[in-house]
Amino acid sequence: MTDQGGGGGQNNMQTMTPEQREQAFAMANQEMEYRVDLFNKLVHSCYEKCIDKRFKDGDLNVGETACVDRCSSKYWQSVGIVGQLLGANQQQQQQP
Amino acid sequence: MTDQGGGGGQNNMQTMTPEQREQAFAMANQEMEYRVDLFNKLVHSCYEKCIDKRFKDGDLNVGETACVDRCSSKYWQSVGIVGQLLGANQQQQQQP
Amino acid sequence: MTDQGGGGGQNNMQTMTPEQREQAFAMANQEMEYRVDLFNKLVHSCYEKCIDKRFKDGDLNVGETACVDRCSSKYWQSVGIVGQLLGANQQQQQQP
Amino acid sequence: MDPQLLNSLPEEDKTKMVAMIETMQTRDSLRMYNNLVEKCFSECVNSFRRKSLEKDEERCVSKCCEKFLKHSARVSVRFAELNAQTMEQPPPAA
Amino acid sequence: MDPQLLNSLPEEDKTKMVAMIETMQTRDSLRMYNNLVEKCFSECVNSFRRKSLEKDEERCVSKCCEKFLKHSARVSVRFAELNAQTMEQPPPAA
Amino acid sequence: MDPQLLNSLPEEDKTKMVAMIETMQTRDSLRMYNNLVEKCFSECVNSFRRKSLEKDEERCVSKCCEKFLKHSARVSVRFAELNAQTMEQPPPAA
Repeated sequence: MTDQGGGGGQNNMQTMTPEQREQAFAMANQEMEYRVDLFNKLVHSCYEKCIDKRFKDGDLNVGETACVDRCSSKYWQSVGIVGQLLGANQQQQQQP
Repeated sequence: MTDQGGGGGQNNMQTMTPEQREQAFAMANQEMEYRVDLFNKLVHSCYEKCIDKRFKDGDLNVGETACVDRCSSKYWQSVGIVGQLLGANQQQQQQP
Repeated sequence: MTDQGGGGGQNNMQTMTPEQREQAFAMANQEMEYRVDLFNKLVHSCYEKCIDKRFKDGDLNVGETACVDRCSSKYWQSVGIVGQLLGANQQQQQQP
Repeated sequence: MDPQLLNSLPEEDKTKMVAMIETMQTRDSLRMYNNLVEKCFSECVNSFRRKSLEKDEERCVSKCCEKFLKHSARVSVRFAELNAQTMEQPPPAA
Repeated sequence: MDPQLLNSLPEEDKTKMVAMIETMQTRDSLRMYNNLVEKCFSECVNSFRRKSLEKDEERCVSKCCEKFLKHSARVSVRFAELNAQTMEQPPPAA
Repeated sequence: MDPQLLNSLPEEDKTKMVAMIETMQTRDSLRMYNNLVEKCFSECVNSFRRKSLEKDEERCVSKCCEKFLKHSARVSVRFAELNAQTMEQPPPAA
């Protein structure tokens, strides 16, 4: 589930069959959707944790910006932890 | 809106026109999406109702498992009740 | 981001290339999805603000109907305000 | 989509557009069904001593569902009016 | 989809249907991953004095994740049973 | 998607990929627009004595919107940095 740069297959699109080409596009599409969804949930989560909802003005104060930076970093760490657990869980389920 | 096994048309895919074939795939796709969404909402709803969020450990205790089983059954019943009401509502709206 | 009736291009579908045609359908699809999503969020928001959740009966009382009407109008105004701010924000980001 | 606009399309495109609209409506109906179950279950079912719904829970789910549908129908009418009003006004400078 | 039904399709359609199911499963797995992070982060991480997770926050996220997966697996079994029960009964008049 | 990777694709695939990215961006922008209205309406509008927004409600919605956009822009920068850091490290054994 981690982010990977293109593997060998993605660079050799000229040598793929039409079905493999379709599948490569479908996978790229799914990866992009995953990243967009991840970003949106990160924005939402740190908005809820850090942003003062009284809206006295439209700027983030010093406390909010520090919180947002640290929240983003902690969220990213959480993505890694959950990713590892899901990977281990999948391996467990595939064992005969 | 209820779950149906395949009707006669789905078994006779060889006899369909290309447009009918496309439509059959689209309908199968929509039904699958509906079932996945239903399952995910069932998981979410019973998680909220039954699971202790203090996470002292990673297992479900006896109370939680009993709750989850009953919650799933009650949720399924609710799906049936809402389905019947929606079906009746649609018929009402289609009457001349 | 505002709702527009068809522009000149949409009426002249006979004169488009296949790629332009595909793009016109994709744009129409996205606009429809936007409007469906807007409507659903409007329904949800005004349900939360106006509807008594005790469900003593299945009808809306006089207070609820007045609230729903005004809520819908206020939500629509908010759509306009946010739309203008997003439009101004985009222009800002595109300035060299 | 504006019915006048839809009818002005060539036959092939009109068929494709109508199919697109129908697919979207079906998908929206199925999503609304699932959302409604989730919403009414959340409001109405709060104890899990037995695996069947109590009579008052069944009644609550039914009333919740009816109420939501009536609410949605009313908003639908207001939405159409607000849309029509916006069409008549010149759009704000974007 | 009913395995019997799937196998009764012509080879070309079966391939297409299997591809559709796999795409849907992958997309659902990726969504579940993102939902799980959001849910467990929300429950477990509430202070932002430093940019790294505290040990107890890491533990909480792990336990939250394990617990959700076990919960989801149990619901999965119940869901399959409830589905099978519904197949045996005549469907309510729609 | 990595720009280097995108440019290494044959022209036909590059066009298709760019179109896919643009479609996704447009859809994400439209969703963000709707989410932002829902979020700021929920925070700012709580009385329904009249059918037009009060001046303070209009101001609240504007400020809410501005604040969210600034927040989102900041997260965007942090997200890019975190992504870049992860690329440099060997990925954890999956």
